[in-house]
Amino acid sequence: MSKSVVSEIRRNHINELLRKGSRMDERAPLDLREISVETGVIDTAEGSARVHYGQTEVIAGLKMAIGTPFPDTPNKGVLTTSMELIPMAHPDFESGPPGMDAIELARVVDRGIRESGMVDVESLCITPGEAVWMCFIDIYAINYDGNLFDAAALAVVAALKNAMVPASNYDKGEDFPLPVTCVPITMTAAKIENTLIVDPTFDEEMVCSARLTVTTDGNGDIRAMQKGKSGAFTVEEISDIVDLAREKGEEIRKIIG
Amino acid sequence: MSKSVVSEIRRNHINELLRKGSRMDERAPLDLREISVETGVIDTAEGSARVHYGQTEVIAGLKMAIGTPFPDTPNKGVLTTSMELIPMAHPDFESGPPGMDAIELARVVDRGIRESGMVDVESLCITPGEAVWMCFIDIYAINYDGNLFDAAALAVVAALKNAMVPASNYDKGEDFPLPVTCVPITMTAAKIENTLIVDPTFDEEMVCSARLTVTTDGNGDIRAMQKGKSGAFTVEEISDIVDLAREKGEEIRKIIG
Amino acid sequence: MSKSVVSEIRRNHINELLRKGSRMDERAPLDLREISVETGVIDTAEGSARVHYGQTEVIAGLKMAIGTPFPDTPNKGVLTTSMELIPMAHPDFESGPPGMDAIELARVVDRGIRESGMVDVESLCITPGEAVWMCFIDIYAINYDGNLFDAAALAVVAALKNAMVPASNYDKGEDFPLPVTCVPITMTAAKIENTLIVDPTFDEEMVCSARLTVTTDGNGDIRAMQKGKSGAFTVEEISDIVDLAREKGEEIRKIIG
Amino acid sequence: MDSDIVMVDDNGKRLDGRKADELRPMKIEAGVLPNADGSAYLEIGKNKVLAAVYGPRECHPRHLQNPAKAIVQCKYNMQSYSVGDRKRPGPDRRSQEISKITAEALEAVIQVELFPRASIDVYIEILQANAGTRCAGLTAASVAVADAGIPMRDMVPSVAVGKANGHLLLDLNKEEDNYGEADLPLAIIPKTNEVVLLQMDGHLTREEFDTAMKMGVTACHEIYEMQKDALRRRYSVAADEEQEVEE
Amino acid sequence: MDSDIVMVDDNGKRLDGRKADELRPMKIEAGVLPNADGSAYLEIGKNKVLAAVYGPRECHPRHLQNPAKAIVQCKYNMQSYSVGDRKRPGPDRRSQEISKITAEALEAVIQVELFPRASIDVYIEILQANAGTRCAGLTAASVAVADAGIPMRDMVPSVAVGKANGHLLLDLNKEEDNYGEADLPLAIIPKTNEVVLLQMDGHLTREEFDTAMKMGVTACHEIYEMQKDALRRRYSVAADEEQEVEE
Amino acid sequence: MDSDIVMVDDNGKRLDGRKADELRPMKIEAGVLPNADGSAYLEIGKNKVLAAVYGPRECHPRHLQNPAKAIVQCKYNMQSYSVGDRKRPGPDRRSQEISKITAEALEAVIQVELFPRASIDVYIEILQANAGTRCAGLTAASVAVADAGIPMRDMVPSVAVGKANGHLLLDLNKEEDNYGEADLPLAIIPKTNEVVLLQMDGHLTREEFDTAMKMGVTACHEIYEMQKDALRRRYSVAADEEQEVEE
Repeated sequence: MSKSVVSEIRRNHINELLRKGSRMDERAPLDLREISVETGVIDTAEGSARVHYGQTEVIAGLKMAIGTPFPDTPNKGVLTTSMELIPMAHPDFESGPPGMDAIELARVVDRGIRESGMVDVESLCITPGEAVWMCFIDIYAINYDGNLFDAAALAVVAALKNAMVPASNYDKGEDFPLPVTCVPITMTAAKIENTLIVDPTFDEEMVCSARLTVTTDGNGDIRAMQKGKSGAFTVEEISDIVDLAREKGEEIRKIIG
Repeated sequence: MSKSVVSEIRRNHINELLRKGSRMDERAPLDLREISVETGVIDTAEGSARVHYGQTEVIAGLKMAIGTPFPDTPNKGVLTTSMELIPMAHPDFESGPPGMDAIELARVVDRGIRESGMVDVESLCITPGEAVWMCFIDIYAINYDGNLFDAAALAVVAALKNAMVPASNYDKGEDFPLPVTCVPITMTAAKIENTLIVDPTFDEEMVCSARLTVTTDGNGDIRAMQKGKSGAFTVEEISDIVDLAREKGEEIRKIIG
Repeated sequence: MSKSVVSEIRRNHINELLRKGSRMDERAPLDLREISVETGVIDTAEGSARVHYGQTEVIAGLKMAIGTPFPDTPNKGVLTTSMELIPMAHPDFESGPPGMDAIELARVVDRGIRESGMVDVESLCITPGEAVWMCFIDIYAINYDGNLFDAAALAVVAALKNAMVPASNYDKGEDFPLPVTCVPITMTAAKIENTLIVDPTFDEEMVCSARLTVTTDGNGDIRAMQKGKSGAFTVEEISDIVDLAREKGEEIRKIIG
Repeated sequence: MDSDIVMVDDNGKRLDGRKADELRPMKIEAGVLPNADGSAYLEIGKNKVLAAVYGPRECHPRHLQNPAKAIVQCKYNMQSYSVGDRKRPGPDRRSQEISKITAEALEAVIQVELFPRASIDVYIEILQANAGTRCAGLTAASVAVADAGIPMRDMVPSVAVGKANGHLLLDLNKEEDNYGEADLPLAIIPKTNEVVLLQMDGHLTREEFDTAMKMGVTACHEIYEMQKDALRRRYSVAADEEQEVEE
Repeated sequence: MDSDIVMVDDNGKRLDGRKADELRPMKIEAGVLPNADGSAYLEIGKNKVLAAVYGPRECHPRHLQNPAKAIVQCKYNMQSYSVGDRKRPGPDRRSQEISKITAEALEAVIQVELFPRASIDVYIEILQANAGTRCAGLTAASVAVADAGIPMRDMVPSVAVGKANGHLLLDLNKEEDNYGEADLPLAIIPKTNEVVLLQMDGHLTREEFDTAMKMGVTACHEIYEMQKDALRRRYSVAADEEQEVEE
Repeated sequence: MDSDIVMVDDNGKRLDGRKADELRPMKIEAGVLPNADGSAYLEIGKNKVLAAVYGPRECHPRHLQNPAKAIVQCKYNMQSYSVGDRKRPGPDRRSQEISKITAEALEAVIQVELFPRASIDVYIEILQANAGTRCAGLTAASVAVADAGIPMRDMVPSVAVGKANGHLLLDLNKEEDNYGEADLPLAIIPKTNEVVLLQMDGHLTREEFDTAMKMGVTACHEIYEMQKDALRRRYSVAADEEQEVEE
């Protein structure tokens, strides 16, 4: 995510278009790209989804197993979220353990899920203090053209919504749907010169000065936020982005039903 | 294994000699170098052997301990094979965790032992599902002049054949010989221009286009194979190499008794 | 510790001063810098100390937890010592796992503590073979101006002397002072040209040819030694340094009471 | 090993209804990833595999550069959720071995001498695994290299022949593989029938080996047709798109 | 979560006697480490934090150099003994994320364009932790950068606003944090009130969010005064020392 | 510690029949590895040690190069099967410390100033361990450096003096070491009696220390004779081979 440099020509072009209220892919500043969500794409996963935001593609899969709970939460299942920026997805991505960008992505997606209480972790307890369901959420960037935050978060939400707990594999009765309580949606805005845009492409991410990711729940309440890059937002801009996140959250929530 | 470059002069010399049916060390194409096998060279190991193929020298040692079996094979002992290409053995070898070459070597040697059923792993079960003998086979390249596959495989076979299970150290009765059922022998051929040779030296490995390693058992049946390098073999060449492996296997099996 | 190069001018200056019996900070060759010791500086640690040797500053902290003893010492608590040369402390220090210098420092400090029997590890046994107190001693270099050996060792000794075992956190009765039996003190001498100095600064460490660290106990007996760098000591010089270590040990033992 | 399982029934049918020398249903699509220079998606039975190629591009790290030719680097990776028990991310010894032999097999057909000092980087991601992934990965990678427009002498179809309960069976699925007695993955250059990838483990007599090789080579030719077909479809789509642009 | 714990009593006092919008006692000292180009020591409540700055200096590894400006690199590190259960040395995912956003926040005010190709390295060590360490670290680092004489547009005070048992509370301590329902760390550029660091987790309504932002921005201005005061004291000491030398 | 074990019997004999100041049986062979520039094999008691030297050769990584002299790098490694419980491959803290002090001791005698920017790489492999391996490794490495023809001011013989049940004993074996109360490994430059390696742990009075040093220095001279003898045999063999070639 850090090696590419956008040429001055492209930077100027993006800036000029935006001053006229337009973008390279002809979207308005506050339009999302076309979003597609397919669930159940991986048979070997307990839940899975492939999500496109335009040309950005991610796959999220959930694997579950029985393990011991953390000592301080003996009656709660365990959630773990990993993000892999595999070199298949972009020429800048390199093999190796997750770098700072991947770690930040995983942690922000994780916070959206965890803080909204989307997964009812208490109902994933089998025997308090001894046996609980462990949920391993793995997200792979397949093709990266910006805004992995939103695509990853949506893929995880879709995968969880359609997941089955594999109880029968462990002689724990019949499989049952993963208990989910709400549908948190994540939206990212970026600031280019003094214009706010949503759902930035790769080129727009390279050019923008600051980024703000907001996760909202079905009530429009805020569940997670993350500001990124070395630019600054005014308090008003932040307020506007929160409103946008609530609005786009409603839109997207309809897509995944 | 990858840093050295053979000079054009040496390459041409090797090629010219082979066209006349000869090699730099005066062997015929299908002759092995002088092989020596010493067993019991390491007192601290449960079994050990030092093997020379000409100037290539390896030492293999077996250590055993009691551990828990894998869940899917509760009544079988566990075999693990590691190969270390220590920088003592060749100027190209570097310190650090095993690289691709060392991993391939260990896995191919391991397959020969494992797939031939040489070690009777079921008789290494102490209490099904709870306690079995773990066999750690460690191979060190001491001096590398080509054909580590065959030297390493032979060292392991010789070490296992002469190993004692240290039962008395664990209050499990008297020590007893490691139960072995057969003697798999591994032979590697290489292709230089259109000539097949066996037991390549370092220089020959650098020059050859393709390599084929074949492990056979006492019945002449095939137990493991591994083709290497970016050249190709015809199906007939492969067939010839299999015949050679069966033939050389018989020869070598006599050496180690 | 290895990247810096002292300029020839500075090297000559140090040498010339020493020939006249003086040093850059106006000490005599066998004088220590001003030493300060503050204990209890970290509330979250079971014991802690900040030590200055002139501008060299280190902090040592002890954390304790209940764990299983090593099989060969079933009735003894466990001591572990780590040293971190964090990049905050010196421009030559880099992020990452401990390098050779940090490992040597930790091991030499550890030997002084362990071999003197300072901590009565047998009284840290709770249930033989099952539960003992684990002592994690972590030392951080905060500002490095030479002689980390002595500063680190003194910080650890001071931290241990003032530590409380957190028994009540584990329902093991009331907290009690960590049982210590003696006060080992570590002194390092260095050889510059043919002069011995004690408590070298960073510049003096860069210039010296050899280093000798000696830990003595309250009886003046020797508990640990470590010679460093590629120069040599005569047997007489070593004998002189041992005497110095016993003498300075007495001095410093008074500081920490 | 439970020898009561019947691998081939009286009608010569396998557990999934196939004949002994029959491949699982297979589909290949070329050009599926916008960022990569070439890419392919492949399904064979319940395997799902993506392959992407970047290059020829500058070789990193530099000390790997070869002044006479491009180097071919491959990363074969099983995604965490692609198997029964979650796999921890990152390379293990198995995947490193597969990466190495896959790179070697591709290098056999890529005209590496045209691109001195360059690197051709091949990434194979196993999305869903059901036995035979290394062959599926190489088959897909081969199409991805072609899709990248990198000059090749031929493509490299790959398949495994197995032995289960005494039967030689083409392209084992996972259920059969659980009863496998031998596995022989191979890959060929179809134009010459030369072998560029070959491994074996298990137990084969001399005769079984010869038969297995024949089955494998024949099946590779079938796969080769599907590879070429995928590229043809890809080119015709690309040509259509180009035409649209021109219109 | 035990909702019987009273976070704010009838007199509007919190567990430690503070008001809802009151900071914990805080002190900052600049210039505490001889080797570093700039440094600061900060205590807020029971947090103890050291920050050091080296640079602008040559950037390693070289491939990170930016020909147009200095890069700002940060390592936030919790020392092993700084928390209840000993933390293993070395970076974990949390500390890597904090390092990243801290570096970004500092870069917003450092005049990086003055030092092309250079690196400005910021090290934050948490000696003792009691909730709010990322904000304390950034506040201290900001003073350390100024102490290093590196040109900045402004300093970056930082604080977190929390929610516990339904109350919005400034600068939660660890005891309150254990009952926390939301956490909103932020950092601003005081001269413009622009926000350079912002995170949130938990549950805030739209209205609570607005209130929390206001509380945070106001408190940042208080912290800003303490930052400036620390620098003033540092400069006067430095000036005194200089005078002494001259005398 | 079981103090009933008698370390030295009434006749002054140790468990293995040695006197207090007697070395274990020792043999050294130089020039045992064809690839290395120099090598040696050493047995002392039940220790088996190989040492190899490569260099002077180009120094990697480059940032370690010293423009004024060669650097000496050492890797001391215990092979997995060399000890009672299998040792996991790879360096641990103990082996890293030994590598460091071994390199320093060798650098004391190697004429490093003759080879600016170069590296002299010393590899010590412990095939079989029975107490005293660091000294055995340094003794062997010293012969290997000489065998490589690298100019040295002298060789570096090394041995440890121990204390067990109150007795100062030269060159403890493993059985004795299990009852050890102190260990004092040292290495000297025989021509000057200067000490280039010295470590101690345990408990020694001032007087015991002096005695132990004397025992160690004396024994180093014995070992020095064996080192020289190994090189003499090596040169005579090499000379014979040369003669044969000439004939």
